[in-house]
Amino acid sequence: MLDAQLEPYSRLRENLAKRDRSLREKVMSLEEAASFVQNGMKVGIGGSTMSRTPMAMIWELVRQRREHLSCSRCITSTDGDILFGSGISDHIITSWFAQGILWGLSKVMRHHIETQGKRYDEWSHMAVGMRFRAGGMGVPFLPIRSMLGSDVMAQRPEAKAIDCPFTGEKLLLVPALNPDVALIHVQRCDAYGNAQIDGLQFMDIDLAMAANSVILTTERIVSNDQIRRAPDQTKIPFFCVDAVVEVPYGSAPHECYGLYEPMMKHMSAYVAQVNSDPIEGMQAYLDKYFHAPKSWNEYLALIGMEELLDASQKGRSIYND
Amino acid sequence: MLDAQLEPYSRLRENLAKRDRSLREKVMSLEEAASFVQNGMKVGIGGSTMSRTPMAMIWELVRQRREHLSCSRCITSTDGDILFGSGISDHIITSWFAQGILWGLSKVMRHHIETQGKRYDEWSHMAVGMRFRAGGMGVPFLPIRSMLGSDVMAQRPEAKAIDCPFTGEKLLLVPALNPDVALIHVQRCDAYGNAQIDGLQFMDIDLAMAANSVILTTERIVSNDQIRRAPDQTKIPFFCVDAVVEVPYGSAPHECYGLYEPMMKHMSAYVAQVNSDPIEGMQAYLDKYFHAPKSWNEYLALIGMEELLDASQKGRSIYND
Amino acid sequence: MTEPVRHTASEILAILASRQLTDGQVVFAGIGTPLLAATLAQRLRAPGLTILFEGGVVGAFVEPGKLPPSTNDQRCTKRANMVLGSADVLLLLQRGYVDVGFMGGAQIDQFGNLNSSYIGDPAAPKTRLPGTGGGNDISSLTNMIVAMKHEKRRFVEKVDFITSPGFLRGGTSRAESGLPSGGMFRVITELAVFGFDGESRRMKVLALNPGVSREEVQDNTGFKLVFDEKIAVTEPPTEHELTTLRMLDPERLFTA
Amino acid sequence: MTEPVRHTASEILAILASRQLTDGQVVFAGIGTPLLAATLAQRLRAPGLTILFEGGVVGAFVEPGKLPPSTNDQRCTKRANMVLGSADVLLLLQRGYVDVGFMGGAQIDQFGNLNSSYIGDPAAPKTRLPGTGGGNDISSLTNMIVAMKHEKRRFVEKVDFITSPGFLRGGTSRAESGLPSGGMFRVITELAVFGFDGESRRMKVLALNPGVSREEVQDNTGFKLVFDEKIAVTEPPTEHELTTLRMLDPERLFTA
Repeated sequence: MLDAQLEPYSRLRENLAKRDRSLREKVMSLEEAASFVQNGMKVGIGGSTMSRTPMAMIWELVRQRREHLSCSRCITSTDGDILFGSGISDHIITSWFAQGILWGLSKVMRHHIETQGKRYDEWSHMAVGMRFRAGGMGVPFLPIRSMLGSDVMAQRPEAKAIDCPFTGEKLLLVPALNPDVALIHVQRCDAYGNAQIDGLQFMDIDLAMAANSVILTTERIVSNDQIRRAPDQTKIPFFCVDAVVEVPYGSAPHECYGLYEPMMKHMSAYVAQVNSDPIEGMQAYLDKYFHAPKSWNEYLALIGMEELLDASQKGRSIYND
Repeated sequence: MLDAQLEPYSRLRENLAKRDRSLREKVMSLEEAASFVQNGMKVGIGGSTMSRTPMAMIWELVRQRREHLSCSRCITSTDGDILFGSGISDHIITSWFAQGILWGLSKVMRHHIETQGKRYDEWSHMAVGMRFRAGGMGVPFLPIRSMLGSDVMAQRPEAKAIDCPFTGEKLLLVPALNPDVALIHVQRCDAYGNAQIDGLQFMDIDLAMAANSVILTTERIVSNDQIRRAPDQTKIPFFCVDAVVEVPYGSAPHECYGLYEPMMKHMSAYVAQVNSDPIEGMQAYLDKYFHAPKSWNEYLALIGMEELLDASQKGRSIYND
Repeated sequence: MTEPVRHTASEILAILASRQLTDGQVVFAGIGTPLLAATLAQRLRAPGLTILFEGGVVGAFVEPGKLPPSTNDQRCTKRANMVLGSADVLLLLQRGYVDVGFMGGAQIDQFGNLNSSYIGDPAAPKTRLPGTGGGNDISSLTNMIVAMKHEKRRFVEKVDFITSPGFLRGGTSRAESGLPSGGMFRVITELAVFGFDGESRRMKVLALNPGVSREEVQDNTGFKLVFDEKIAVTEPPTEHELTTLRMLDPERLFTA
Repeated sequence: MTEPVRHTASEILAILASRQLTDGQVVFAGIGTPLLAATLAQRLRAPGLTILFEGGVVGAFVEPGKLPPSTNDQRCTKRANMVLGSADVLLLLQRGYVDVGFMGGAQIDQFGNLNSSYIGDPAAPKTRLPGTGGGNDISSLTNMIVAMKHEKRRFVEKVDFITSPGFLRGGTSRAESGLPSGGMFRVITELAVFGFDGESRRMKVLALNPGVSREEVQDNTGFKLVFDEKIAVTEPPTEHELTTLRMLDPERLFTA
C-alpha cells in the first residue's frame, strides 16, 4: 500500500483551476471550515511537535467525527495521539511520532499501531519536507541524498533510487505530496488569508502551496492594509487559502511562537492519563475536553486561566530582550 | 561549450569543509574583499535588473582589472554592459540582458556578442533560479516544466529532458550552478555576515547557499545583538559569508529597496553615451566613473548630491503609508 | 456609439488588452503595456484582479504616475499583498495558481510562438535581443495574452527562434513537447484581436479594431490569416478608459 | 588529578560529549543530552560553536534553566542568529555546512547504525519507537557523535532496523550506498568513548571512563569490541563542568 498515489499534473492543474483564487473575504467559523475536510481525505497538518499545531481545527474534526483521514505532518506529537485515538485517522505520514521527548514513547501510538493495524509511514524529516516542497512546486519529485542505504528507504518503495543522469551519483527521488486540504495555524492573517508567521515556519509554507485547499486558523485577523504595509512579511498568499477562522489560543495546549508556550501541566496530566490506559484514558480525555465543551472558549476554560496566563507570559518573553 | 561543468558532490563538500564557518568578524574594505574573486572564476551576481546590484563590488573588480570572469545573474542590466565593456567578463549566464526596458536594446551587449564573440547563455528565468537552488540544496539538478519544446531548451544541452520515472511526464532537469563566489548587496548585516534583506529577495538566498564563497556588501553594519533579537528576519546566515564590506549607496546608480530608487538621470545619460558608441562611449564612462575616483565616495560625488537625495527620497517613500 | 476619442497605437493596445482581463483572475504581467493594461483593468472593472510581477510581487497595486521602470523594482511592491523570491513567483505558474500570463512581444508566428532572443540566424545573429526573462516560463505554464505592435516583420510565418512557446508546430505539438497546460489565448494589436483555432492552433482574427479592414490586417501580416466566421468589431476606447490610462501614465512612459 | 566529583550517568554523558566539540564548529544537535552537551561546550570552551536545531534554528544560545522541551519549540530560537524552515535547516547538512551531527540513540550496532524505529520485527514490532525525525538525514549527511546509555540490549551486533545509517555493513558499504560523506565519528557512553576502525568500520574503544574496566565495557556490549592499541582513560568531569551543567539544567530535565 503506497501513500504516494501521485496525481498526474493535469489533475493537479484542474483542481487548482477550479478554486476561487480571487481576492475575497473568507472568514468563517470552525464548524463551517470543517466542511473542507471530507472523510477519506489526505490532510496536511501544519506546525511541528508542540508548536503551532492547528489544534482547534483538529478539535472540531474530532467533534464532527470525521473518518479515515490520511494525515501528514513533519513531526507528530499529541496531535497524532488524538487523530488515532479519536478514530478520525488511521494513517499518518511523518518522521517522528511520540508525545514529546519529555515523556518517552506514546502508549496511544503504540496501541494503535502494534495492535490496531493503523499505519505510521515513516520518512526522514527532510524527505517529508521535500515531498511537500515538490507538491508546492508542481513537480512530481525532488532529489535528496539521505535515506539511502537505510531501512527507512527500504520500507518506502514510493521513493525511487536513481543514478544521477549528470554525475552518476546515487540519489533518492521522493514523490510529491499534495494533501487535499492543509490545516495551518498562524499568528495573524487578513480576511483574505494573507498570513504572517513569526518565528519557526516548519514546513508550513510548502504545505500551503502543495495542498489543494487550505484552512487557516489564526490568533488574530488584521486588516489587509496592515498586510500591504509590509508585503515582505507575508508568508502564505491569500489565493491558496480557502477558509480563515479566528481562534485565539488555537494551538492550546501546544505553543504559538511569541504568544504562548506549551501548557505543560495540562500536557503532563494528559500524558499520564492516556499512557496509563490508551483506550479508556484517551476516551475520557476526549469526552471531557473535546466533546463536552460547547465552544473552543469553553475548552480553554477547562485548561484553565492559570495555565493560559503562565504560558502567555513565557511565550511573550521571547521578545523581552 | 557547456557552462555546466557540474562539480561532483565530493568536491562541493571538500570546498565547504575547508571554509572557516566559525562565528567570526569578517569586515574588510572593497579592495580586500576583491581578493576572493580570482581571474577565470564563476561569479554569481545578486539582485536583479536595477535592484540591489552589488555595483560597488563590480566597480572594484573593474578597477583591479580582473579577467575572464564567468558571471551569472537572474536579470542583467547595465551591470552586464560594464562586465563586458570593461573586459573583466566574457561570459554571462542569465535570462534577460539589456540596459533596462525603458531604453530598448543594449548596444554594448550587442557589440560584444555580435562582433566580439562574447557569450550570453540564455536560460529561462525560472531555470536560472532552479539552478542556483539546486546548487544551494547540494543536489545536482532540479526538475522543471518550462523551456520544454522551445529553442531556449534546444540551445542548452547542459539541461536534460527526461520522462518522469513516477508519472511518465516530460520534465527538464536543470543542472546545479555553484558559483565560485557570489557578490550580494544587502540593506544590513552584522560583522559576522548575518544578513537581513528588505523587500524583493530575487535569487539571492539560493545564490548565497550555492556559492563556494560570498562577498556581502551592505548599506549598514549592525550589531549581532540586533540580529539575534529577530532571528526570523535573517535571510543569509553568517557561515556562508566570507567578507563583509560596508558601502553606503553600494548599488548606485541602481536601487536598494526602502533606501533609494535608481538614479534615473545618471542612467539615462549613461545609456545615451554608451549606445551612441559602445566602445569609446563605454571607455569614457569607465574612465570617468570607475577608474578616476579615488574612492567609492568620490564615485558617488560624481553621480551627484541631487541624484542621491532625490533617489533616497523616492526609495524611502515605500514606507510612507 | 459615442464619437471615437483620439488615441495613440500604444493606448489602444493597453485598453484593448485590459478588456481581456476579468475580476478575480490572477494575472502574471510583464513590464510595459501588460503592467499598464493590468493596472488599468484593476482600476476600471476588476478591483479583485491579482497582479503578479516577475521580481516576486503578488497582488500589486501600482500607484498612478509612479510606474516602475521594470518588474524587478521596488515600485512594483507598493501596496502588494506579498513579495516572494523570483523563482518562487514563477513556481506559482508551474503549480497552477495563475490564470493568465500577459506580455509584449518582438516577433510572433502563426502558432503564437514568440521570439525575443535573436533576429536572424541564432548562431550568427543580426541582432541579439534581450532574451526570455520569465517569458518562456510564463508562456510554458499558463494561458497567454500578448499585446504587440502589428508590423509585417513582427508577424511572421515562423519565428527565427522560439523563445516563448505558443502552440509550437500547431495541432497537439505543444502538449507532446511536455507542455500540457496553457497556450496562446489572445493576441492584441492596434489593428485587431486574435485567437487561435482549436484544432490547427493557427492564429485567427476574432475582431477588427474600429476602422480597420480585413485587408489591412492581412497586408501587415507575414502569413495567411484565418478569419473567424463571426468576425466582430472592437468597441473603440471610451473616454473613461483613456482618461484613466492617462492618469496612470501621465509621463507616457509606456504609451508614447 | 583532583578528587572525582559525584555525578549521574546522564551528567557524565553530557560532559564527555561536550568535550568532543571544538570552537568554531557547526553542530546539528538533537534534543536531550546533545542539546545540553552542545550548550555546555558553548559556555565552557567554545563560545563560537554554532548550534543548529531541527526546528529550523541556526546559532542558538539556549538560556540556563530554560531548556526547550523539543528542538521545535520557540525556546530554541532564543538569541539565535537565524531561523529557517525545517527542510531548509536540513538542507544545510546536505550542502555541507555542518561539521558534526550530535544525537542520542536507542539501539546501536557494531558499525554504528542506529535504530529508533522498531524493537523486534518491523513487520510486527514488539515496540513501535518514535522514528527517525531528522536522525536519518543528519547521520546520512555529516560526521556523527552519539551519546547514549550503555546497555547490552542497546549495543547489539545488528540493529533490528537501520533508522540512521552508520557504516551500514562496514568497509566501504556506506559510500557504495550513496552516502559518500560523513559517518559515525564518536560514541559516548557512561562507560567509554568509542571510535570506528578506519578500514573495517567496526566500533572500537578509544578511552575508558574513570574506574571502568575493559571487561565491564565488553560485558555490557552485545558484540565483540575492538580495543584501540593505545587505550586512554577519560579525564573525570571537573567541578567546573558539573556546576555549569547543573546551572544549565537546574530542574534535571535531561540529567536525572
